[in-house]
Amino acid sequence: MRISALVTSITIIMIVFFLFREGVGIFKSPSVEKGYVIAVNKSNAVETLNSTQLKNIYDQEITNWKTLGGKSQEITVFRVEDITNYYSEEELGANMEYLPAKISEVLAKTPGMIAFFPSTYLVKNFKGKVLPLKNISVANFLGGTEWFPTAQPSAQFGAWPLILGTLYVSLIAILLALPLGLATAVYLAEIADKRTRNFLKPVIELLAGIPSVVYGFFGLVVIVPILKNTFHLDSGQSGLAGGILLAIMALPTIITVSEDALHNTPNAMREASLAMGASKWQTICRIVVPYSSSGITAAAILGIGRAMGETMAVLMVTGNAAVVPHSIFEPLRTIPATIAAELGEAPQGGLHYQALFTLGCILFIMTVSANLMAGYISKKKRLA
Amino acid sequence: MHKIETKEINLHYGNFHALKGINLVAKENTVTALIGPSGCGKSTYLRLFNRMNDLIDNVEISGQVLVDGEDIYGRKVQVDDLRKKVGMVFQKPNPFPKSIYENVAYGLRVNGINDKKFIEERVVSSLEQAALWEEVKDKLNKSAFELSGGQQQRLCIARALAVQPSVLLMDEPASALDPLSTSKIEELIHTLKKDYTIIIVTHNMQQAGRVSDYTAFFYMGTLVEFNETKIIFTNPKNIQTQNYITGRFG
Amino acid sequence: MKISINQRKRYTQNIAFWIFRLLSFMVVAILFIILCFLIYNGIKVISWDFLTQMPEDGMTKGGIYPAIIGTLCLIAGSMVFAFPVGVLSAIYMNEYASDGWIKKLLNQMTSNLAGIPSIVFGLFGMALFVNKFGFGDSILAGSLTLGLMVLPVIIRTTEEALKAVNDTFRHASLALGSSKWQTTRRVVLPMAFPNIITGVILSIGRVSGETAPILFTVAAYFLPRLPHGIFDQVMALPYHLYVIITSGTNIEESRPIAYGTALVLITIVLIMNLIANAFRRYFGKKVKMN
Amino acid sequence: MTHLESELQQLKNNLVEMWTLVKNQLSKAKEALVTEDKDLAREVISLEKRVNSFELSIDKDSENIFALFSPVAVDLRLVLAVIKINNNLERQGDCAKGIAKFVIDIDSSFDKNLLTITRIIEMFDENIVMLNELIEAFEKEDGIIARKTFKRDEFLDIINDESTSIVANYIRSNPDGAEQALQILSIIRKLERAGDHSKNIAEEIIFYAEAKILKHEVKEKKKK
Repeated sequence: MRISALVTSITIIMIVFFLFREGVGIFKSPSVEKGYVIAVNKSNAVETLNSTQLKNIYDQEITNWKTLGGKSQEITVFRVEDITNYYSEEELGANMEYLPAKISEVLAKTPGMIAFFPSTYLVKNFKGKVLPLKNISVANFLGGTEWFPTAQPSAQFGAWPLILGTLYVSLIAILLALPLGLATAVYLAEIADKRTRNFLKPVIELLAGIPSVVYGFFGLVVIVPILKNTFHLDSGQSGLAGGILLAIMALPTIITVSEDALHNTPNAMREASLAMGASKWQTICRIVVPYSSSGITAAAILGIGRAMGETMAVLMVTGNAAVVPHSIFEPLRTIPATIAAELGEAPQGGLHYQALFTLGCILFIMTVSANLMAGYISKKKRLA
Repeated sequence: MHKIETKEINLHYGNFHALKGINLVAKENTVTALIGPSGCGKSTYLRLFNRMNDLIDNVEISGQVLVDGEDIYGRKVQVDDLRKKVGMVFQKPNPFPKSIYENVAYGLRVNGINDKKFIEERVVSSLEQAALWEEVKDKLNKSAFELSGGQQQRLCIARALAVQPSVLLMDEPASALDPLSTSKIEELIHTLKKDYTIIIVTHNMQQAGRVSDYTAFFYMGTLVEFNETKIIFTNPKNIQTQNYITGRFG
Repeated sequence: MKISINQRKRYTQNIAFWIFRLLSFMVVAILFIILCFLIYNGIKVISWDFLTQMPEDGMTKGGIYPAIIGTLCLIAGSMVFAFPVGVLSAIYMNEYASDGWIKKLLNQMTSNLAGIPSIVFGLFGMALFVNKFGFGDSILAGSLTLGLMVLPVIIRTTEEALKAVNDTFRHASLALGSSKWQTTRRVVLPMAFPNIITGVILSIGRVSGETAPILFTVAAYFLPRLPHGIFDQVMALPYHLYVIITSGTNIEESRPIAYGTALVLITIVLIMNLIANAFRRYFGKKVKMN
Repeated sequence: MTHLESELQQLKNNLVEMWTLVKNQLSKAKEALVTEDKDLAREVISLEKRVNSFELSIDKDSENIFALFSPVAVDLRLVLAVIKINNNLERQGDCAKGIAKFVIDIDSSFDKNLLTITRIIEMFDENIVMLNELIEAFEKEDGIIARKTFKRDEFLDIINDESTSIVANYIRSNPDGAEQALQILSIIRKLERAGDHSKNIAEEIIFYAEAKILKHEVKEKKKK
């Protein structure tokens, strides 16, 4: 019995352990997929590169080594398949058996060249210089604005747009859901008669019971087209659509928790206020709501927590563009949606896989801290 | 004209006949105590006077409740106005989660008074009347919850006084307090009598004896005996009353 | 002057109350819109064949039989795990553990577990059950993941149920000389049972609707056959719905099937909710009468 | 001042008022005896009704205080003492009335010599002093002042004891004055009784002020 009681604790500890074990791994690995190397000409002064620089080089955004602290020299980008530009097929051999040697050769010949190729092609007396690459830093991961997990040669793991997207959608959701949820909670707890209450309560519970994938479906076939037509968007899939959907999904949480908080207001308070000649409405505004404000705050935070973790519905309606969103009408992408969408394609143990686990860690931290905060706030008031 | 008068009051909670034909008169500037065993209807009766029973579903009332000769269950009567005229203090101290000052000012604010100076004067005078001013004058902006139980109850009295009622209803105002606070509240009731007509429900017969001029003994929804407190306590006419006040009840 | 203040108070109150009433009914309206929409579109698709046939033609035709069976398997699997663990854990926390830091910790852990997003459970399930334990994508891995996810629901409702049992019954039983375990088993549990079942039913509803945790632990994209054992993959209703909406071979053509699937899914969840509600109401009254 | 305190103060004030009245009754009775003023004696008799009504009202007030305030400790002793003092004072009032009655009934004038040899005036004065001291002791809640009464009472007892033989001698030598002498003796008895009442009052004051019960002790002393 004691063991089963400990299961929850063990589970949490294991979740933390596995999540973080896989997730932290990414900070220990260089920004190039395992099994590949980056090499330059021996005369090149540049000693190391990070993933952003690498990406910019290959996107031809950096075209001169000078920018990276080297000599003023044009950068020549080289990928394995480019070898045919330098050598004929005969020279490479029928089965490409001379390819490694030729890579080494071309690198030695061209001073401004940077090459990306599998490490199996690294010959013994390699004439180029293999660049040691910087590890992905925490700051880069959190602050990076580009998420291209499958980019070659260097995958970009900038979680910033995802974190922002998650917060953004949650914020929209809570802004929509809080007034509505609070109003409903007040109505249920203070205004409605017993019959209305008995009707509304189960309805709200049902709202909580609908699976998120069904919400997503509904959002996709109803809300998205409506938004598209109303605001004349290219696609209705947007932060707003996700926000609306999450608002609906967060409603039950907000309603139930804040209704509980309102119920915690002692009846004596209400009676005292009414006995002073205050109207019911004044009593609600001035006594009941302020008294339960901490509970309502807790409800809002819990709602945000729920919204942040919501996966399927968001995945289906937000359009999944991993960019920093500029308006609520633009598509965006949240952390859980990213995990759900990409984990299936990420090879186990690879950089991408680890990156997704890191995202999981971030999400875990965000939601757990939201929960702890909500618990702390509601507890604090109870002691006062 | 009497300050308060009820004529043939009957009250039903659903099928439960809670008050059975109560006739009672309370004179101005007197304290009337309502005593009786739990569930006898005394609190229900008290709540008639500021229509707090309206908040409960399924309540039916017949008969007349007159305050200053006006039937307070009449059509024209506005409950808010009535409740301004008839203040109430509850069993447990129930200050609002606001500052001491705001607690007292609450009644004025909800009744649309915004004049700061006026409110301040009224707050001070109410606290003085409630014999609390000296104790709280330096911490008016502190939370009301920082006060002791007895002080909180006096704050609640001050809060009720701030809207200048002429009648004060008290529902076991000292039952949640320690003896010292209790005696302070009792003293307060005694002094407030000069300006207010007070009706107090109490479980404590000694308290009824100490504070009231008139005592009404309720039993099972009926008014068994109503008379001067001295008479009720020395020579009750009704054997039930005697049994109750002597503690031989049941 | 005074009358105008009162009138103003009354008008404000009336307006405010109407707004609140309106907003509340808006919440109800949202539910009804969603339900009506799904029922209206889904009812046309539902038939006996739809429920009992295999999907065909890249899921554009045929039924959802394997998905239904898969969901049932997952429900059963997760309950086999979560029910005993959850109930025992709740009994321990409520009846045995003394009020100390252990109980506090357990409580905190349980509420934290409840707040963890389902996708994190999915990640965890994949890392631990699928990869580390080598279960692969299987009913076992999926059930365990789902089971862990609903564990807090079961613990919480069981705890509530146990708390609702009046202490006098416990004391009475203990006073007769029965041991703590006997008391728990013969007195407390039978009285708490209806409410515990309510919790289980609610968590079944939750399990049947969750998608994120099964994405990487069990769900098969397209598998027109029934599972052979607990190490087999299955289709599941929510994932099936997700797939045919977003990444089926022909999204437009499989739309009707999506409506049908959504309706079936929502019906299961709603029925579970209704049963739980009825249970609670029926037995709730009985308890009050005691 | 609390409600109870003011009620008790009222009670005390009433008692002191009655006390003063009784004291005045005694001194008026003395005056009437000495000056043979029958009108004054009649005044004493009519004022006795006031004493009686005082007694009733103080009793009623005490009862109310018991019923309404359930007094405890010093308050309880006060009300208990008040009731008993009230009772004793009323008796003293009766004594004064009885003396006044003698004054009215006597036809001839008194033999002044008799008044001197029986020391009856001294007894009157002693009684009045006792009452004065007791009022002071009561108001100051002072047991020491109250204790002075015991000495004075002993003095009264001595006069009383001696008076029998003095009166007997007087009658032997003065047979015509026998009736008068016996009446004087009755007055002496009454004054002695009044002294006893004062002593009781003193005990009540000590009980009220110090919570000491002296009765038993005193009685034993008396027996000796």
